[in-house]
Amino acid sequence: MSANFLYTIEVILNGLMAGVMYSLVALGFVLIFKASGIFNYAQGVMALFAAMTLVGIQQGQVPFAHLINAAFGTKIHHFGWTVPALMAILLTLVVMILFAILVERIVLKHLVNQEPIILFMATIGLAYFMEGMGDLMWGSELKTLDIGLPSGGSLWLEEATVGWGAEGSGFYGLFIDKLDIVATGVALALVISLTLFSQYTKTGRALRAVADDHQAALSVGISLRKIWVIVWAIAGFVAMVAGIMWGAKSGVQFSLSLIALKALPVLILGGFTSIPGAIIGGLIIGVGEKLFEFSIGPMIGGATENWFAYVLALVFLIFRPQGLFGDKIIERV
Amino acid sequence: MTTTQSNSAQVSKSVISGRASAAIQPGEELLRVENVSLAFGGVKALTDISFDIKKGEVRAIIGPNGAGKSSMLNVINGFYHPQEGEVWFCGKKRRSLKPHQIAHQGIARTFQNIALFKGMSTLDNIMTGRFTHMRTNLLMQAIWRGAAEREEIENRQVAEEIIDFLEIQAIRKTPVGRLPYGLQKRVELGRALAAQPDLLLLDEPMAGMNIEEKEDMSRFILDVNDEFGTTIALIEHDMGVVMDISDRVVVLDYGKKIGDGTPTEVRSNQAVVDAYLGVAHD
Amino acid sequence: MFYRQAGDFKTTYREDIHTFPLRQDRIGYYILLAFAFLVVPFIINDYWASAVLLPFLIMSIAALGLNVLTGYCGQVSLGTAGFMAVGAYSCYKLMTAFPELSIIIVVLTSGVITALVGLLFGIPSLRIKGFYLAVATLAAQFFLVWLFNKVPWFYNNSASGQISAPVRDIAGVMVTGPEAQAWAKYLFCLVLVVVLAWLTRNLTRGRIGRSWMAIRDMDIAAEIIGVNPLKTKLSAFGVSSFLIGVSGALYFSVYLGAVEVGEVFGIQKSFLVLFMIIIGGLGSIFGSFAGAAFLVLMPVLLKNIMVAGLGWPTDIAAHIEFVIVGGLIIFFLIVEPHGLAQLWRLTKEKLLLWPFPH
Amino acid sequence: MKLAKLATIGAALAVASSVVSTAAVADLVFPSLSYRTGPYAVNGIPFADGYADYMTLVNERDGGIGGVKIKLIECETGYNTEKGVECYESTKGEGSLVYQPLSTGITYQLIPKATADGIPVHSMGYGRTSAANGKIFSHIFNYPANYWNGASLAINHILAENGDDIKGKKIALVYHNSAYGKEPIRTLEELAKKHGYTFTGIPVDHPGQEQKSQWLQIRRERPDYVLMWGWGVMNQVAIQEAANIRYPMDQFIGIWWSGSENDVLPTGDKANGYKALTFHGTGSDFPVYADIQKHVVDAGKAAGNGDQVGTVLYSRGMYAAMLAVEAARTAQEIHGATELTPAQMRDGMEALEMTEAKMAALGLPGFGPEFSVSCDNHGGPGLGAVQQWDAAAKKWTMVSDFGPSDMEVIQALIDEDSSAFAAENKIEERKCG
Repeated sequence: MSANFLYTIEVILNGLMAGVMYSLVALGFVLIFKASGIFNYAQGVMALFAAMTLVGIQQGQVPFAHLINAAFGTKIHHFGWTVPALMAILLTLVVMILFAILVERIVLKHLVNQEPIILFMATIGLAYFMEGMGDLMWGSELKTLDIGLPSGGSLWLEEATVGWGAEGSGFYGLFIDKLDIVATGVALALVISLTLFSQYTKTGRALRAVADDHQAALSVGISLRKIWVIVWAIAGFVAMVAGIMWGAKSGVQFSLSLIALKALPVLILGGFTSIPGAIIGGLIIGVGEKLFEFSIGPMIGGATENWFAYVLALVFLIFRPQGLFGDKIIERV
Repeated sequence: MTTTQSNSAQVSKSVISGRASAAIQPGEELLRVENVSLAFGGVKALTDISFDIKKGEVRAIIGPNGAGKSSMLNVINGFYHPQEGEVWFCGKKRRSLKPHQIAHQGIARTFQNIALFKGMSTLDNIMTGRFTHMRTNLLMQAIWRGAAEREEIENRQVAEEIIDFLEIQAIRKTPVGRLPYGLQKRVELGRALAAQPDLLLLDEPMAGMNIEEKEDMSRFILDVNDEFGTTIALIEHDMGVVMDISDRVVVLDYGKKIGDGTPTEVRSNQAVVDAYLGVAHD
Repeated sequence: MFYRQAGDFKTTYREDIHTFPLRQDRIGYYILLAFAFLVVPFIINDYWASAVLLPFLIMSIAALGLNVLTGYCGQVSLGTAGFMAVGAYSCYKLMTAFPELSIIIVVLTSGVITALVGLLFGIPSLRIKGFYLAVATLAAQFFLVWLFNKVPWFYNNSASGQISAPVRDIAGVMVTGPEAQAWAKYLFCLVLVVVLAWLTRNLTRGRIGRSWMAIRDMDIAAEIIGVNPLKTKLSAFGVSSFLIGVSGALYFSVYLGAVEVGEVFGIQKSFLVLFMIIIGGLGSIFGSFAGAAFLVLMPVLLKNIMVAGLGWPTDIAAHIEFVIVGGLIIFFLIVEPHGLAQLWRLTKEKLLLWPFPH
Repeated sequence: MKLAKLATIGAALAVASSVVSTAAVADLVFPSLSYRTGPYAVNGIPFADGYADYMTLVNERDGGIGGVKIKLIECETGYNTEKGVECYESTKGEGSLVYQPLSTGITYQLIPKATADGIPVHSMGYGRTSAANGKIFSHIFNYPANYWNGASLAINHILAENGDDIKGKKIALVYHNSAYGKEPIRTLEELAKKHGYTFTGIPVDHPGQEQKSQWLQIRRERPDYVLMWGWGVMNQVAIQEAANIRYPMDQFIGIWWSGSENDVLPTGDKANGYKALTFHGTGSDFPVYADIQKHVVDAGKAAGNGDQVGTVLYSRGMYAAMLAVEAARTAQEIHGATELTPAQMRDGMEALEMTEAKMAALGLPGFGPEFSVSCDNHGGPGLGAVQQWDAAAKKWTMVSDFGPSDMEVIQALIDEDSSAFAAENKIEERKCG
């Protein structure tokens, strides 16, 4: 096989992997939008906050240490213990559930039945708030996230495919990052468990009912407030997973919150209300932007991925204004 | 009710008079649909419908739920384009036009579910109804002094006359979202009237009203028709009202025309009676 | 008690459609204008100009522009900063290509160029609605920033890739460049702000403004009344982009003087302008100003109180600033979801009735 | 209620304005436009700590400069241009002697503003490269090295490793797709003509969390060397991706803003061997650290947690402070005054001379290159070194001396760019000497 063909395959393969990473972020948006019609601007900051909390707990950091030191002249930083990764993840989950409860109590409760744009605005306030709060709690220094995830190219795949290239083409074998393989597994597990949860548990069914029709759900006695807490907690969990996956590569730092921008084109493409849409949208965006950068990028100066993802989504939207899997917009007179 | 009479008398005829139909005499044909068929996907909404609307009459379209009444109105005001058939307006065959172009030809309508501009006041809603009569361009609007202001004031006078006519002076500056249902319906009628249409389409103008409100609304409809000679086509469920106020009635069922004529004729039509009594179609 | 509607009768429609129907409002407005024009220029210093007033005035224009599109016409856009960049780069190219051209003409032409670009990106709005459109406008944002960064022609092939504003004057008074006096820059922006706000106000109260709002509130009904959706949406995109372009041009030439597109006109700025109009009040001229004031002044104020006033460490103050701004946004939304403008209206309504609440 | 609110706001504004107007004359004022928050806080914190700690040290140990205490005013910019302008305006009235803008965007803001206000700016290893031409940029200094020096230093390092022959070699540049990242391209292209290597530029869009395409391209094309002009999260991801594709780390060379502990730590052991340019020493082995420990950290006067002491960016902040202090000392000597004005400070910076003896006396032997500033050269000689990451020891080690860059090529570029700037802004060239 010609090297160029193999490179294309490699780009597509890696595009799919990148797409999975985008989907992980997009999932959190979809969950909240589906259940409450809120476009949660704070999703990216939630991922950052969760990852910071995870590292903070794992390394035994004292929350608000900087603030306490400044106020009382003390010099505390760490408790002096470390927490096993799994335990830290569970504790972070507890924090995210607490967070969901607080969001519901303090913010959402007061904004029931408001227009979407106002709820969107509230999540912006939330994003500001959490950004400041996260830094206050855990400091804005770079944190290395180490929960034993693998990284590096898969040697096995490279060796298995190195012979595919023609003699002298200098083909190395196909490249895939092991972290991406893990991410794919995690995404798969997430989607399956979310599907099982919504199909086979009482809470899950209630969740779907709310997503379909708020009023109807209320009339059969489903507590909207409870549902909101659950959804936000799940979204918090998804945010943590996204934070871990992205943070493993770059360390945990402010920029982690910017991954939300990578999820937006995925959302428009897949539709705000569809979990499979988030996955497939992510894959299309991932492959699309990588292929474009690979084939056209060099001719027009490169670094096209940011805008191309949006343009790709835009083109799709012109033909399907509700996204690939979004609920069809029906206009009645 | 007496106030209605006296108020309506104040409205000058020139205010709500026709324009494109000036050449057409009352009693002559204003609009005609010819063999109109409309389908969504495979579902037939209208099949081979033909009828006419004469200038100056109140024409009712009735039929059971799902008969295709709203679809018919949507065809007339250009929201749907029929796959087959023609629409003739003012003696000319109409090309496939967009709804906003049709509005400029002089057709206005109200909606089954109130379609007011919720963020705007009563006055602004009615002023928006004057849209087709306003001409000043963006630049003139931006500068305001001069042409735009003059135009605004002229049209404001018309809008105020309609407000007086419909007795909604007190809610002039209230955001329509805060108004009760009956008043919203009235404002919507006002907005449609503001366009000074040749043909006014009313989609269930009395749905959800109590008897008193229905009486009010019937009076307004008749007044509009009497005083200004506005041609009206309306959809209504309340048979009593329809028979009282309309000159001629078209009856649709399952997208087909099953009756056409004066209220008395229609009432004695067996097919119509069957449709309303729910006789099985076979 | 002193704020009264009573006795303030209108006898003509012309009076009734006045911007400030209440005489007291009108007087307050004139006093404010007089203060802004006659007093502020004499007491302004570099700090007030550069840190507070210039960003406030210029961002107000941008907020005004976005409010036309989003608040009045209902088309949510996240491409604001991209369009500001169009204004800024048009301004730069015009300033360097035609050094003799008056800065006023340059700034306004930049607005016109931006309006044309805005029209282009407004076309998809006919099919795409709501949040989908918002995210679609991000395509404009990212593409424009990429373009200005990538094509050297836009920054005259300078090695640094930055654009910097040459010195320009109006009747001998410098308004751009480092030597320009604070008062001159301030007055230049103030005049533009007042004129543009007045024009926008006129647009929003007449035929065009009502057609925008009609499209916003119920596009189908609007169409059946005779409003052409494409024309109306495009006119909103055009007017909005014009204002945003002017603000971008001023942001570059008068306020910053040197700009790197990715940093100054990044996606964060787009969000910031959107926040301004939502906090200030959608579909309100006053709201555009209130929102810009809130988001420009509040951080400066908080910082000055915490760092200079209370002597807290700068980083803790910065974090707390985020917490407070975020908290305030949520607080205001809970108190009054429709923004500061509505809060202001309700306060006035209460004042009108005070001290007799019923 | 409303009045009370207004009153509060009014009072607060009054506080704000009064803060601005109070100017202390008795101290030597050094503003620090730090960024301890925002997307680049990770890098801003150690720099700000180093800058502040050294100033504190001079105050505590020596009682200030020439007996006059230093007053450090920290102002948070969040690496944001608008906030930087606010910081500049709020501190310039307090007698600020020299600005370290610490961001490309803010530097470009301050070049005309500070020049007009007569306050010198020291953009050390960043900002506008052609500001090295002192004849045109009277108040801007960017000694001891700039980006174009950096590009040349990297090529020189490659030359040295290959016996001065790199004809036909492939060198790629992974750069932040911004004005900053594009800085070295021109120089690298010029040098490619001279040395006969092929050059490829690979841009990464901000913020740079996703670099698959770029690194797959590198994996395909296998350049002999990869240079990097990265910033923030882009650095960490690039180094991680380079490790993933098993790119030889010792052929991967970053600019000094891509060469801190923060950039390599997330990648762990696999980052071993990664190189970065530098224009100052690093590590805690210098005598000055004993003083900092004693007078600053132990005295509880450290600016941050104290956990950044000895890191690369802390060292850079400290180095910047040291150069500022030495320039102030020089200014005091020239003008025979202890209290300084910004104009005098500028003269001091222009006459600054760093010798090995001077650095040794300060407890920083061999910490930076020897250099001197002059009226027409504000950029110094452009000396720099290469450091390499030792992942096992978790520290950077110097692998070269402070060597020269190719000033022949660079000076031509500087002259060209600065005269273009002068023409566009109608600046007359100063007469020097």
